[in-house]
Amino acid sequence: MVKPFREILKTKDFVVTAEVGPVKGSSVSKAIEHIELLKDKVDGLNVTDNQSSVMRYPSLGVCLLIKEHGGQPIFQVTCRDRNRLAIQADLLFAYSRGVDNILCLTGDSIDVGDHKEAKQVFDLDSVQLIHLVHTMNSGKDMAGNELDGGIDFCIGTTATPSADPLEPQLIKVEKKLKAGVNFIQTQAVYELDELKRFVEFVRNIDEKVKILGGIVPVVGAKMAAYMNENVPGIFIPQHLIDELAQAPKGTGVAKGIEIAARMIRQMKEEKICDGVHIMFIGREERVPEILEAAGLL
Amino acid sequence: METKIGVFLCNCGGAINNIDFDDVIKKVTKFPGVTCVNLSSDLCLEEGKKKMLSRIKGENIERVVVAACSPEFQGHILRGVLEKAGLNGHLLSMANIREQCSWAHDGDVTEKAVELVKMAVNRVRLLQPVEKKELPVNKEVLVVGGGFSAISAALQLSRVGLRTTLLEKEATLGTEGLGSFYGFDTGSMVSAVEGDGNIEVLTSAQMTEVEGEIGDFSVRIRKEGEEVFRKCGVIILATGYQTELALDSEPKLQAEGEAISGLNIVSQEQLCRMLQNSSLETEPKTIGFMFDFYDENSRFSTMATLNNALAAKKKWGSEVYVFYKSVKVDSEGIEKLYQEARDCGVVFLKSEVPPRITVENGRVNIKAKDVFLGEDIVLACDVLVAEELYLPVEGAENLSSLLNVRRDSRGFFQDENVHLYPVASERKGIFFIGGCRGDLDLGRVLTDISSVVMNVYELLSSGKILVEAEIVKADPQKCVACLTCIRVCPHGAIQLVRVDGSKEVAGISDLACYACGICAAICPAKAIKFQGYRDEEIMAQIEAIGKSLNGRNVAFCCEHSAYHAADLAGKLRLHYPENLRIIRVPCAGQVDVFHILKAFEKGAAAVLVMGCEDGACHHITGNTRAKERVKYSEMLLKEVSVDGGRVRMFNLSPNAPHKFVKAVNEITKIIKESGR
Amino acid sequence: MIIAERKPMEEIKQMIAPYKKVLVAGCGTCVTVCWAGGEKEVAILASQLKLARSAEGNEIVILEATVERQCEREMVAEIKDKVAEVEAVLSLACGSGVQTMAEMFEDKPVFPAVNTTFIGMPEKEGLWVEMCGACGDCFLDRTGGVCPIVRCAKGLLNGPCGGTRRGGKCEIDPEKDCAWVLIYRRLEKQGRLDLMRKYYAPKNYRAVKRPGKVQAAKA
Amino acid sequence: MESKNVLVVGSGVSGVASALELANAGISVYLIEKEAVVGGHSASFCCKATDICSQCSACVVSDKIKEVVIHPRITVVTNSTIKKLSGELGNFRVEIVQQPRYVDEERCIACGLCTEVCPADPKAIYPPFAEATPFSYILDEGRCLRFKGERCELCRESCPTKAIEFELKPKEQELSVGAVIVATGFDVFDARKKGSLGYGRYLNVLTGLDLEQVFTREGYLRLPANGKEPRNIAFIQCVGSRDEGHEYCSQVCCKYAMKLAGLIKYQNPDTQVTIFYIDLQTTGKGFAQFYEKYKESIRFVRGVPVEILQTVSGELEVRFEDISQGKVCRDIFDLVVLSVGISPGKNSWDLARILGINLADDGFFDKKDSLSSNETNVDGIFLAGTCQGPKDIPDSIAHGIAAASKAMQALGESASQRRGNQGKH
Repeated sequence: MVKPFREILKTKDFVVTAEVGPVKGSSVSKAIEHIELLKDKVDGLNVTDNQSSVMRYPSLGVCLLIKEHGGQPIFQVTCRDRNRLAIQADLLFAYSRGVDNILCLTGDSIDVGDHKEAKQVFDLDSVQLIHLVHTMNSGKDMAGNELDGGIDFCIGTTATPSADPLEPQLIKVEKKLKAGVNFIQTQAVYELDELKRFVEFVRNIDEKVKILGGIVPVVGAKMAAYMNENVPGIFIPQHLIDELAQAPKGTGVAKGIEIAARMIRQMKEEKICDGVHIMFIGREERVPEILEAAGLL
Repeated sequence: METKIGVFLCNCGGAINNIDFDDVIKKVTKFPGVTCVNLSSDLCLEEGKKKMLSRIKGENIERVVVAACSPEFQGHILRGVLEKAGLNGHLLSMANIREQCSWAHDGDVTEKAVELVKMAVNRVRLLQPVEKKELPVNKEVLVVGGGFSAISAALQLSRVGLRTTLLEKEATLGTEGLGSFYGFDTGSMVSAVEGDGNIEVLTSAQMTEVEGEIGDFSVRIRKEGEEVFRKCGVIILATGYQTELALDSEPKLQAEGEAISGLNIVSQEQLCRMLQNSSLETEPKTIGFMFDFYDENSRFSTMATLNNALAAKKKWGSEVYVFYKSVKVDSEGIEKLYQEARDCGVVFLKSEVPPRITVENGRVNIKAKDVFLGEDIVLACDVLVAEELYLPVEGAENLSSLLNVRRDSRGFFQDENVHLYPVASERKGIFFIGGCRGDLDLGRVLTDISSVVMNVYELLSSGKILVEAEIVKADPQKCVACLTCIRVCPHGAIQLVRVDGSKEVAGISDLACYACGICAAICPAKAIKFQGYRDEEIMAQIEAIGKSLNGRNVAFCCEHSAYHAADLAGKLRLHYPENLRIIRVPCAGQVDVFHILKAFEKGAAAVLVMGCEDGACHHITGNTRAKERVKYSEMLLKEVSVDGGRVRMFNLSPNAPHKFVKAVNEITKIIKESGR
Repeated sequence: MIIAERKPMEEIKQMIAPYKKVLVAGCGTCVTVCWAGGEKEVAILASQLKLARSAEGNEIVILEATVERQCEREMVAEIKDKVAEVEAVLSLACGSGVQTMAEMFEDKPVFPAVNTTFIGMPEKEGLWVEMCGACGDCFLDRTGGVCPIVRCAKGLLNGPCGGTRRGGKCEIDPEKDCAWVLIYRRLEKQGRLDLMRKYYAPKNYRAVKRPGKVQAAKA
Repeated sequence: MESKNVLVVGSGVSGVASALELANAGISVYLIEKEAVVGGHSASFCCKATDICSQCSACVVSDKIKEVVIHPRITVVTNSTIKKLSGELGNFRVEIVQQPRYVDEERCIACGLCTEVCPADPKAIYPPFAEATPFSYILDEGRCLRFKGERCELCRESCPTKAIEFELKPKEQELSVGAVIVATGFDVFDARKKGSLGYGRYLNVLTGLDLEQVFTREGYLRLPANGKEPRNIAFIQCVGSRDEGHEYCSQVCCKYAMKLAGLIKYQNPDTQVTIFYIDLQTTGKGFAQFYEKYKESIRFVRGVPVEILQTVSGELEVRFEDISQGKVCRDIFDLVVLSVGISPGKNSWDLARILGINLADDGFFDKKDSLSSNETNVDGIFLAGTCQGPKDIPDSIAHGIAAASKAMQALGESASQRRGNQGKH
């Protein structure tokens, strides 16, 4: 019996979560590999929801697999593809199957994805979604109707500590905190000072919420430049790009892992935040190396 | 009943010998509306005109076509003939059968001549009269600035009886402009201003808002907190320049602090103050100057240096060393001053690269490689008068947007366009003089001042200006007040107005309008009519262009450039293909995308739009807009699978006949190759 | 004002391919101001179509007309004679203009020659930007006069998404400003940031029941 | 009786500018020109635009001439010079002499028939340059057989408008004007005086003015010697400026040399161009940028050549001291252009005597004081343009306008003066 994530957050002093990206297609074998590989090495596994607006196997589907294999799923829900009816329905279903951690996000724009002509929904935004979950936790749906069997989600959300300008982002975070969240998994961070400043800000509003610093390893200078250009909310500083550029050919990934590990150690040792959230998109199988190097195994 | 059109042909006393005029007459007589066709050989002479006049009266002709030499020679005089005959001068249309037909081609060009006459006949049928009108103008002048040029302009304007208001942002009328030249003083002038009844002085005052156009500007001014209003007919900007020490960063750091104390590394102005200071405890024994290393455009530094170096020699007897790259002697008397300085023992050291400057215990070390000696020289001096960059004044940007006038690529007032020099702006009634428009020496500044007085006198002295009323007009019924014309007018001649209190529409000021037609060509509602160049009139000419096997090439030629170049080509008998049909336009910017399409619709093989050289448009943006429209037409044509290469923009100046012929041959070649 | 832009030539040619006599009808209001369907554009399109057809050796006769507002039956009525002469109408008006035409001349095919894009304003000569989504529940009082519903790519009501680019640009277009950054700056300037800190519940997206209808109060 | 008319002497660009401004201000103007055509030097200059206007202002000249000849308040008198002047500001009497031109400019319609029939070789009657105004044919006494005593009348017989008359004698007339503006312009420095540079001896050594006129005439540049396209061209600056007897900068040479060089480069980028100079005058509106644009593609050498020799193969060997390198070098070019400077007009001295105005020691007319380069020692006589000192086209135009301004101001005051006096008596 897995300890509820809510408990882990309370008790563990450095929480570790990682991300699993569903595949395009119905074959789940790869997903299962990743789950098996990671479920005991991390405290929770996030499952992305049509990440970067690219249509994939559903988040909820993989969450159920994680459940089956005795892992701790964190169900990522974006507002892009479902209106308020669809979202509520999915929450009920997820909870009924024991998926009880949710990460509330806005979701990338349709324009960055592979179905550019699709109608994007955004009936709700992330703050409203958090409120919605609370409403349902209290046994009602949005329209105020009683639920026959309520739900009780451990609620998380995201934030971008390195946004520029930062203030509007912080105002939104403040709203999310006021709405009430148990944990924050930040977007990728590359300047720990930015993370520090962010944690400070959050603490002033809510000292209980757990903050997991987001880590997206970068595996090469070109990659970094590309991400800066094309991946929303990612800002890789020049000094890291230079460091990567100096890495000898073919050692890019290793270098990326080294940098990631270095940052995670620092997060932990300097108690910058309450944990780490590792997003090694498409390289889930190498997450253990990071944990290893960061001394988390 | 149909309007009576009289056609007057002239064979130029036989100079036009490759046109069969009998044949022309036969065909032209058949054109609808043509009631009489006359052939003469001397239309440009008095007797010729007399005959023409009597025919017009005798046959009570209502519209006139003259087919002869280029309208540039006789056009204006022939208009006079019409007016003598009681017709409106605008009811004349000319066919250029000499320079652009007979002289431009080999062999018989009768067919082309007939077509040119037909174009003119079709056009004249539609022409509408344009009345002349005198409009009143406010005779007050506003001069912005209180320095040398502003003051002298005001004084000279007063001499010709024009009242001015001087608008100085400082608290006193200053010596701005001459502060860096020892021995020059505007004190006497300032007192002259104060004693002059024609001049009002507003100090600590700044312009905050300007409305209206030439003859009727209303200006909002903030003077020490409160608001003042003035109305004036003309605005003159004489806001001067500012300078900035130019030094490599390294010594600059040390320099600044000391420079303020006026000791060590100083500006020309600081040096002048030292020279004026009779109680200067220590006079510098060695002085270094430098210029032309950081600013190629260094008249100011050159002149200030020569002037002040001599002064220092004479007053203090100091040793003076001048480091420079090129001495800018292209101003009156500077070469002599340069030699005088050398004769007085000022040492000039030419160096290709800026000297290295270091400051040690109160002395400035200058290290440079002298090009003549070919070796390094190190000089320690008490004072270095550093090179100064000559820059636009602060607030120039703000002023230019207030007045809606352009600045040049270095930020000085006045666009880089030869047609504006010396003192004009692209807006009638707004002028620039002196340092605010560039690095000028005193002589040139003085010339500016006298010039502007002349220009202003011409505009205001009589209190009224004669205009051709409503030659360009926005039809209030059709105008949808989209503001496009207001945004595109290069002369700031259009404003929103209320026609008899009803809806707001575009109002084109007859005073400020230069009749370029840029607005007419872009109006999305086709609400703007330019008499003589209305769509109907352009279309009528295109309609007349017959289809022949190889089609016609239609050239819209700006009358300021290409049209004149074509005439010169004729004079020089530079031949080009006969299938070219020239439509004269006031500016390439008047050519409408839809005119171009129509030309193709009517069977043109190619369309040329020919305007002034890039940067020399009489209407500033006309030729660049034309370029854009040609590109746009290309796109539209490609959309309907017409080869876009068949519409081309050419830039040339009026005195470039060879370039004109080259362009025509080029397009002809393209068409041949495209096998049409 | 309603902004539109002309449809691709191919599409237009397809629409009128079967016809030999067509009326190109402009509208003298919004689409004239945004250079999409005024008298000038009518003339250009007409000329283009004639060129296209004669290139195909399939000549077409084109009539031109522009009415002040194509969304007014009475004004459209002014050109009914011209409509009667032709086999089809090509309208350069916004969607409502096209439909007014279609409704009035039921037996005539009426085709749209422009795409109606949005309600907006000119940013500079020849450039228009979207300002209003006609959502029927105006939100501007809370956002310093900047509409997050259309000027934010995701129409968010409670602040910027995580995708905002450096310098406050939009996730989907580095050229466009992030609406929420604009809102922040405006409210900060006015000292009204508290408005941005407020939580806004999910919007009523049914404020206008489609098809929309507005009944003016009877005088 | 006082006259408000103004006499402008010289129809170069500055004279033309003065005349236009005055006429537009309502003042009647006599514009007299000693040559057969209006426009002076600059009317024969070429357009130096590349892909963009190079601001040489040559086209502005043709614009202004066009205006002047059709202006109702301007009377243009060509072939004329001043013989005598008397009176004072507001009331001058001027006697002018008009040399016969044998071709009546009013009647000549430039048909060219006369040239066709003229038996003389070279033709004795021919058209002026294209931009010339009036564009009426010129009969050259020196060439005409009739003036050599023969009984040829072919041209007169061929003329359709009876424009040609041989029996013309010089005409004299007296004008009464309120002020006189002297705008007699300059003479180009005679490059032959610098024998070592080979001008006049070597076909492929031209002056800047020659080059201007080649472009005006042909539109492109070919080697005078063999008609081939030049590959390697040298411009030599300060020929007749900034030296013994010319203690001034001509102000135009650096600009026209660089602009012509730019034009040559534009027409054929492979052509090598070298400019030998002492000090580069990269000043004036828009010119610094122009220099920036070309300073890479044009070779600039500090140092002015002393000698040019023609090699056996007909190329030109230029010997110069490269000051920056500090050594004497020799280079081979196939064309050398001497950037000849502006010299005082040859007739300045006579005119000065007739008008009673001073000449400065450099030979240009002397200005009254440093604060007015338009006024002279004689009230009511003003200076415009290069007759007062070197100027480029824009400066000449500005100076012309300024002269008009001063003349107008002076007339205005003399008038009010007089009224004042009448009041007293």
